[in-house]
Amino acid sequence: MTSPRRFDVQEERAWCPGCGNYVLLACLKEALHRLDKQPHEVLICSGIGQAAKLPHYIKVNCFNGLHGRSLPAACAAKIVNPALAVIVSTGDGDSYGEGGNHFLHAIRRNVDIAHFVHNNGVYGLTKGQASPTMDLGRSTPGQAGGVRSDPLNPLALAISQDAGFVARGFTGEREHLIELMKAAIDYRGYALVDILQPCPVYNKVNTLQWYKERVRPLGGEHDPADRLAAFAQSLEGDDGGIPIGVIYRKDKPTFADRLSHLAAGAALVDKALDPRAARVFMDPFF
Amino acid sequence: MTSPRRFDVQEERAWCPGCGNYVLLACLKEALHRLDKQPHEVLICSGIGQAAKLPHYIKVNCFNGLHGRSLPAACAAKIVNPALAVIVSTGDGDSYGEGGNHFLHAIRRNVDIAHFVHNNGVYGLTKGQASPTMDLGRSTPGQAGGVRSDPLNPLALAISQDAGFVARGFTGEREHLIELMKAAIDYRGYALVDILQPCPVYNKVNTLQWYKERVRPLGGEHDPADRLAAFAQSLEGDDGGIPIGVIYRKDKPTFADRLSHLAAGAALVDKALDPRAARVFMDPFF
Amino acid sequence: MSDYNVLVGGAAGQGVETLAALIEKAFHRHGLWVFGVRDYMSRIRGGHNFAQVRVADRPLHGPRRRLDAIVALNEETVRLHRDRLAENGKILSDAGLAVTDPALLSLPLERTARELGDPRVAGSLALGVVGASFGLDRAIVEGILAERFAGETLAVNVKALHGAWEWVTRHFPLPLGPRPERDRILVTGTEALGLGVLAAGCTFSAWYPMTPATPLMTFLSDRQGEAGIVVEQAEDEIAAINMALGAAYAGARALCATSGGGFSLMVEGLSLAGMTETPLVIALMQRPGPATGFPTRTEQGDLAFALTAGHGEFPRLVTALRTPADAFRQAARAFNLAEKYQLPAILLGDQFLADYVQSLPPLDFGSLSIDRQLLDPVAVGPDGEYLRYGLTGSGVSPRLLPGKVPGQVVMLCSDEHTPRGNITEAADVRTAMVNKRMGKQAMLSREVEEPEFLGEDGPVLFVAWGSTYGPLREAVEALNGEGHRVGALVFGDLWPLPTGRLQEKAPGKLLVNVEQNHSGQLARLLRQETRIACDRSLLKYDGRPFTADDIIVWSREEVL
Amino acid sequence: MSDYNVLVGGAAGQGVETLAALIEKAFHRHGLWVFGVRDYMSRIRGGHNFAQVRVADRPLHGPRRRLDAIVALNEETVRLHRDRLAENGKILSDAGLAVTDPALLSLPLERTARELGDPRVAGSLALGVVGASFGLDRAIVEGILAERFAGETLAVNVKALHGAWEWVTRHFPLPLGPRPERDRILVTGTEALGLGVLAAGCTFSAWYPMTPATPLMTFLSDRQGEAGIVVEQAEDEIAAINMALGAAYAGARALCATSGGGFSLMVEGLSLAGMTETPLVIALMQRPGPATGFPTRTEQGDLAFALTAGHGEFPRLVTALRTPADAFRQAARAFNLAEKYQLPAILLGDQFLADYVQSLPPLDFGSLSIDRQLLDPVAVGPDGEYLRYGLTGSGVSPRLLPGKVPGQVVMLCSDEHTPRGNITEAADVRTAMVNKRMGKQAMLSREVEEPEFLGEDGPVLFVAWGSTYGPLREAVEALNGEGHRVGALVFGDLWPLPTGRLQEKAPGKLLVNVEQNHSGQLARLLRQETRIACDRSLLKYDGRPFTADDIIVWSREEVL
Ligand SMILES: Cc1ncc(C[n+]2csc(CCOP(=O)(O)OP(=O)(O)O)c2C)c(N)n1
Ligand SMILES: Cc1ncc(C[n+]2csc(CCOP(=O)(O)OP(=O)(O)O)c2C)c(N)n1
Ligand code: SF4
Ligand code: SF4
Ligand SMILES: [Mg+2]
Ligand SMILES: [Mg+2]
Repeated sequence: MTSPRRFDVQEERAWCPGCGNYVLLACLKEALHRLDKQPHEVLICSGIGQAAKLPHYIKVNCFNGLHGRSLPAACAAKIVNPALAVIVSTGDGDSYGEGGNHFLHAIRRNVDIAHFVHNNGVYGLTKGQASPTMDLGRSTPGQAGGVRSDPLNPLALAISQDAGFVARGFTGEREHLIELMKAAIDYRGYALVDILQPCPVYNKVNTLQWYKERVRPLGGEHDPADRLAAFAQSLEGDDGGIPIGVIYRKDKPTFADRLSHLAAGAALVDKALDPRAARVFMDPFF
Repeated sequence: MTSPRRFDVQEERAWCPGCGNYVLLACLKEALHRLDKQPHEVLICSGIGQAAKLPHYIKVNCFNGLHGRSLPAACAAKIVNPALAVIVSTGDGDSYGEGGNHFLHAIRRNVDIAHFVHNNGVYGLTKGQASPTMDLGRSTPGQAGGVRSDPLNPLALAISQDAGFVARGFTGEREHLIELMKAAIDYRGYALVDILQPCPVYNKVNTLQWYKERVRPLGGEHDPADRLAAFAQSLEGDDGGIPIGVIYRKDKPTFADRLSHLAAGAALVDKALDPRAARVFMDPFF
Repeated sequence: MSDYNVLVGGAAGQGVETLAALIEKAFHRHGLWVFGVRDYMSRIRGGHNFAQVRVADRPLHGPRRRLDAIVALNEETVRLHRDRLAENGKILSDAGLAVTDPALLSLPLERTARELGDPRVAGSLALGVVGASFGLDRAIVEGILAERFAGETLAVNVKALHGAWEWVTRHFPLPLGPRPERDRILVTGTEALGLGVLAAGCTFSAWYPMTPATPLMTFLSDRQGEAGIVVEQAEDEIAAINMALGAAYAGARALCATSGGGFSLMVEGLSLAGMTETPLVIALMQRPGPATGFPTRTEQGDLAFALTAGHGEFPRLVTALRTPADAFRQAARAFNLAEKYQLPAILLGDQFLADYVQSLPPLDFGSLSIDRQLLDPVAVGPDGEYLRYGLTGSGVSPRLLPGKVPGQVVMLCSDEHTPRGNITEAADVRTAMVNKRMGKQAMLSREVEEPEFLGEDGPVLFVAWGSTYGPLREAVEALNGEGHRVGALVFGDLWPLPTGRLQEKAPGKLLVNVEQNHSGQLARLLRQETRIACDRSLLKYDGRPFTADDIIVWSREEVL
Repeated sequence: MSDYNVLVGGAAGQGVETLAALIEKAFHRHGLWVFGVRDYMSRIRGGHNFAQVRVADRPLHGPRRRLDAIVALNEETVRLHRDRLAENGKILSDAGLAVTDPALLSLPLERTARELGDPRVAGSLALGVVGASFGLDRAIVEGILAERFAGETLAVNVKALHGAWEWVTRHFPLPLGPRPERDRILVTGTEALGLGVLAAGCTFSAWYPMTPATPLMTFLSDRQGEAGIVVEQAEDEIAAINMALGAAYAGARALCATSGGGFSLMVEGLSLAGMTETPLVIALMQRPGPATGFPTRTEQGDLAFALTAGHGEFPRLVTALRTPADAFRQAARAFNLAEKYQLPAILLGDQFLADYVQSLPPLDFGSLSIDRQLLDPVAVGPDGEYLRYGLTGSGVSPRLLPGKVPGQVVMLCSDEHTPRGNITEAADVRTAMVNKRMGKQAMLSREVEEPEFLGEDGPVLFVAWGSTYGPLREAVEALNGEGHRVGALVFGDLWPLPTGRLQEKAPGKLLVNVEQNHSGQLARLLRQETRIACDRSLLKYDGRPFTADDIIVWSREEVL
C-alpha cells in the first residue's frame, strides 16, 4: 500500500475524545509513510500510560513494556537488529518521571532511535496527577495544595548532555510535527522530540488553545548547531513564546559506530550460534 | 570541643593510601567545624561505594543506605526534622549512575540539603568500571574496548534544571573546597558540589597531577547569577581549563517554603500523635 | 426491604461513579446497609464501567450476582447485564437510548437535562428516579446533593431531582423504616484504611501513582493540610520507599502505598528496612499481574511474593486486610508493631477491598493507641555511647532519633554492622546480628493473631485470606442457613503465620482454599508452615471478585 | 602427594590473588587436582585477604580447614591463620616481617625484589619458593609466567623465579608424577559459567557492576570482540533487565547477571518477562544480605526470594549451580529452556561458587546443542496474521522475530492481552492466558532434573542445593569411608521442584538440610511441595563457605 493506511489496525482506541494523542498518532503514520517504511520494518516501544497505548493503534512491531522502561528496551532492540527503525512513543511521566534515569543515559549512549514524548503535563491514565513537566503550584488529585517541585525542562536537559537532536513539536501544528518526526527518525543517533499534547480531561490550563496562543516555530534566525543559543531557546517559556522545531542538532558517532568490535553491518540477530565455536575460549584454562 | 577533632571517630578507614577521599573527609570536618556544628546536629547520608563509606569515619548521624538511593532518604529526613543539617556525601556512580533519577528530581524538589559527589570517574569499590563521568573510549574492567557512552556533565545538567547552587571542587585545593562545602551547607535549598577526587588505583588518567595542571578557580569575572554564562562554564573542559568554584547560584523557595500547609517551624518529628485527633476525618462518611 | 441490588452502568466519563456514590449515600442515610462494588476499565473515557449497589436491612459483606434494577447510561449496559436481572427487575434508562425491553422504564433524562440547560444533571435526574422508585425521603437525598454541590449547580441539580421525583410513579413500593440517627458510616476499604493511617499518626508518606493504591494516597494528600502531615509524590517507587525510610529514621511514622509493579521496585528498599531495622508500613494493594496485567481489577496474586520479597533474610509482618473495618484497625496495629520490632510491615489489600463501599458502625478511634517504643533521650547520657544496634537482653535494640541528644549520633547501616552501626566483616558479629534480626521474627510470631473463624464446625472447612472474607462470610452464612455445617478460617496475619487455630480446626475436615489467584498461594503457605494440605481449591483469577453465589454454587456442586 | 593445603594471605592490594592464581596454575599444570578459594574484604587496599590453594592427586570438591603451608605477605596473616597450621606445616614469609615462629621459613623476598629493581616481582619470588619447595618443574612454572607477562616484565619475573628456586632447599620433597598432557582445565565457577554462556550463543548481555556477579560480566566483556557479541554496562539494574528483554524480543539470546540487591531491582522486569513470554536468563550470584550485607562473601539466602520474585503469577525455571562443570552445562540448558517455554530462567550461584577454582576435565562443548524453537518465517504467510500469543494446541505460542516477515508484526504486551498481543480486559481471555502461561510451568515440571544422589543409602540423608555440593560430597565420601552409611540429595533444579527422587529416598531416614542460610529455605520448599519435613538442620550464615570438616564434625556430634 502506498498510503499511510497501511499502518491502520482495527483496534478500539481507549483515548478520550479531543485528546492530542489522536493527532500525534496520525502524524506518526504519515511520517512513516513519507519515509517509505513498511510495518515490519518499524518497532515502536512504549511504557504504560495513555500515550503508551499508541503502538496498539498502528500496525508496526510493538514492545509495550513497563512504565518508564521503554528506552532501555528500545536501545537494545536496535543494537540487536539495526534494520529496525526504532521509535519510543510514550508519556511524559513515563519518560521523565519513572524513566528519568534512562532518559539521561540514553542520551549518553546515543543509540539510533527516535524518542517521542507525549507531554501533557499530567499522568493521564492514573487520573491526573502532576507529571514532572507540570507547573509549580498547580493543584491536582494527589498534589492537594499544589505541585511543590519545579517543572523539569527536558530540552534543556538534553542539550546540557549534548544530545544530537533536540526538538519540540505540538499536536496543534500537524505538518510541522510530521516533518519533525521524519527528521528525528532519519537522524542517526538518539533524537528527542518533546511533543506538546493537550489533555482536555486533566490538564485544564495547557489546552490546545493555550498552546496555540504561545507556540512560535523556530525560523531561520535560529542556528540549531549553536549549543548556547539552543540552550537559551530551551529556557524560553510562556512569555517569549514557546519555541517549536529543531532546537539543537549535531552529528556525532552513534553507539553502533562505537561498537568497533562488531563488523560493520553484522547484526547480532543474524549471528549463527554454535556451541563448538566457543571452545576456543577454554584454551587459556588448560 | 572547639576543634574539628570533635568529629573524629575511631574507625579504620577502608580507603587506599593516597586516595582523595581522605582530603575530602578532612575538608568536610573542617567545614562543619567552621560552621560551628555539633555532631548530633548533622546527618550525612550516603549510598554504597568507597566514597559512601565516609559517614563511618566522622562522628555525625549517618544514614548509609542503598547504592544510588541516598538523595531521597536525605530529602525526607530533612523534611521530617529541619533542625538537622543534611549532607549527602557519596560517589559519582552512586549519584549519577544508579541514582540518576533522584539527582534529577532532587533538583526539582529543592529540599535544603548539600550534595557532595566524590567524582573519581570510576566505580571504585567494584574495582574500576567506568562511572558515568568517565571519558569516552577509556578501557576499564567491564568496558573492554572502551567506554561507548559520552560522559555525563552533572554541572550542566544541574544548571539546565535551574538548581540554585552548582559548584565544582577539587581535593587538590583544600581551602577552596572547605569554603565551597561551607557555602553549600549554608545555602538554603539543594546545593550540588561535584568534587574532583583522584582515585590513584583505578583512574590512572585523571590523577591529582593531571587535575592540578588543569583546574582553574573561577574569579570575579564570572557572574554566578548569569545562567547562560554558568552553562557555558559548565561545558568548559580540558582545553580551556576545568573551572572550580561556584558556577551558578540563585536564591529560590525551598521545599519547606512551599509546604505552606505546615505551620512555619513545626517539625514533623515533634508532632504529638493521638488517634482521637483523627476522628474528625470520619465525619463526612456518616 | 430484604436485599436489593442495583447496577449503574455506562462508559468511562459518563458519571457512573458519581451516580452510584449518590445512590449509595441515599440508601445509607436511610439507615439501610449498603455494599457497593466498582468495575472499571483502565481508560478515562469510553469503554464500559459499572457499579453495583446492594442494599439491605442487615449488614452486607459482598456483592451479589442477581440484579433487581439496572440504571443504564448507555445501551451496552443493558446488553451486558440483562441476563442477570431478576424476573420482576426493572431497567431504568434514558428515552433516547435504543433499548426495547419489557422491563424497561424509559425516562426522559437527557431531554429534561437539556431543558434544564445543563447536561450534567442527568445524574441527579437518575438519582431522583431511583430515590422515588425506592420510596426514599427526598429531604435526605437533597441533603446529599447539598454536600456535593453548591450555589447554581446545587440549585439546578435539586430542580432535576424534584422533577424526576414527581415524574416517577413508585415502582418498588418499599416500606422504609424510620430514619435512624447518623450512627453508621459508609466507607470504601481505602477510606477506612486511610482513616486508620491517620489515626496511627502517620506523618510522612511517599508514593508514586499506581492503581489501586492511588485512592489511598489521594485520600491522605487531600487531608495533608488539615492533618499537618506530608504526602509526597516521588519520581518513582524507589525514591518513595527510600524517602519513607529516611523519614522513619528521622522520626516520622512513614507509609508507602503501591501495587504489585511498584512493590517490585520497592523490594530492595524493603530489604534495607530489614537490615537497618527501620520501621515502615507498606500498603500493597494487589491487582492482577504479572507486569501491568489488569490495572483496575482485583487479584490476590502477590502473597507468596510479599512473604519473601527482598534479597536476604529479615523479619517482617505480612497482614492481609479483610474488610474496611479490619483495614482501619490493622493499619494502626501495623504502625505499632513496625516500631515495636523495628521492621517493615506489609498490609496486603487488593482492588476489591480498596474500592468497595460498605455501611459500617463508626470506627472506634478511642480503641487505638500509639506505641512507639522509642528510647527516652534522657536515658542516653553523653558519656555512654549510644549503640543503634546494641545487642541487648530484650532482643530489640534501643531506638533513638537522630539530633535529639547532644553528643550522641545515630548510625544506620546497610552493610552488616557492629552494635554501633559501623561496617564489619567479622563472622561472629554477623552471626550475632542475623540471630538478633531473625529473633524478632520469633518474638513477633508470639503476638500474631489467629484467623477468624466463621460458621460452624462441620465436615467442610474453607480457608481464605484478606478480602475474600466478605463473600465467604455471606456464603458460609447462607450455607449454614441451608443446614450445611461448614466453617471458614480467614487469615489476616499471614507472616509470621499463626498456626494454632488451623491445627485445632483442620483435623478430619475437608479443607478447601478459596483464593483469588491461580496457584493457591495460601494453601502453599499452610503446607510449608504446618504440612496441612488443602483437599480442594476454589480459585478465581479473571480479575473480578468472588460473590457469595460463586462460592455457594461451587460448594453445592463440588464438596457438599 | 595426598592432599596439601596452602594459604596465601596479605592485605588488599598486596597481590594475594595473583600469587594464588600462579601457584594454582603451577600445581594444575603438573597434573595435580587443584581447588582454590578466596576470602576477600570489601575494600581495595588494606584489610585482610587470603586465598587457600588445595592440591591433591585426586579430584577435589571443596576447601579444607587444616593448612600445610602459609605464605604470609604480612604479619596479620600469620596471626589469623597460625592455629590452623598442621603440625609439620611451614610458614613462608619475608625476612622483613616481624614473625617469629618455629615453623617459619624466612625468605629475603622484598630485599631480593628491591635488588632486582622491581618490588612487584615479590610474587614471582614467592612463586619460585613454593614451586621449588614442592618440587615442581621449573619450565612449567616459567611457562605460566610467560602467559601472564611479556617483554621486560617477564624477564625480571623469570629472573626472580630462578633466584628463588635456587635459594630454596627442598622443604617438602614431593614425588610428583609424570607431567601429563594438558588434558585438564583449571577454572572458577565464574569462568565455567561464562564458557557455558558463550557456548549457548548468548549474544547480548546487560549488567550493572555488583559483586560477586561482576567477574562473570568482566569475563564476557573481555571476550566481546572475539565472540562478536555485545556486553553493555547499563546505568542501573532496571535498565539492564529491560535492555535484555528488548534484546531478547529482537532475537538475541540475552543474559543479565547480578547479586541480591540488583536482582531486587530487576524483579519488575522479571515479571514483565513472565507476562510477555520473553526468554531471558538471569544469573543471580548470591551474597549475604539483606541490603548491602557482606559484599564479598557467600550465602544461599535468596532461594525463597527467587522462587516467587516479581509480582503476579508466572512460570519460571530456577536452577542452582552446584559446581563449575554444572554451571557450564546449566547455562547452556537454561538458554534452551528459556526459549523453548518462553520464560525467564534464573541460575542461582553464589560467591563461593563464583570464585573458587577447580581442576576439571575439559568442558564438553560438543555435547551442547542450541535449540531456539523459533517460528520459521516461511510458515507465516503475509495473509494469515501472526498471533504472538496464539492459543495453540502445543501450549506454547509460536515465536517470531520482529522485522523478519514482510507484512507481519510482532506485538509484545505488558497488559493482559489478546492472542494478537493487544490490551484486553475480557475475563475469559484473561483466564485463558493465565492458564496458558501457567500451563508452561506444568510442561516444564515434566523435564526438570532430579537432584543428584551422593553416597550410600542409610539412616541419614542430607538434602542440599547449589554450591554446598562440593563440601557435602567430600563429607559424605569421608563419612562413607569411615563406615557411616549416609547419603545426600543435592538439588540443581529447584523450580519447578523435582520431587520423585526425594519421595523415593526420604522415607525412614533422618533428613538433614545443609544450607548456607538462616531459615532453611530448601527445607521450607520441600515441605511446601512434598510435605516431607527435615528432622535436623545444619545452617551456616556467617558469610564463609562450608568445609567438609564442618559437616563431618557436626554430623559426628549430632546425627551419627
Ligand atoms: C511501576 C509502575 N508504577 C506506576 C504505574 C502506574 N501508572 C500507569 S500509567 C502512569 C502514568 C502515566 O503518565 P504518562 O506517562 O504521562 O502518560 P499519560 O497517561 O499521561 O499519557 C502510572 C503512574 C505503573 N504502571 N507501573
Ligand atoms: C543495587 C546495587 N547495585 C550495585 C551495587 C554494587 N556497587 C557497590 S559500590 C558500586 C559503585 C561505586 O561507585 P561510586 O559510587 O562511584 O563510588 P566509589 O567506589 O567510586 O567511591 C557498585 C556498583 C550495589 N551495592 N547495589
Ligand atoms: S486522559 Fe488526557 S491524555 Fe489521556 S486520553 Fe484522555 S485526554 Fe488524552
Ligand atoms: S579505589 Fe580509588 S577511590 Fe576507592 S579508596 Fe581506593 S583510591 Fe580511593
Ligand atoms: Mg502524561
Ligand atoms: Mg566513583
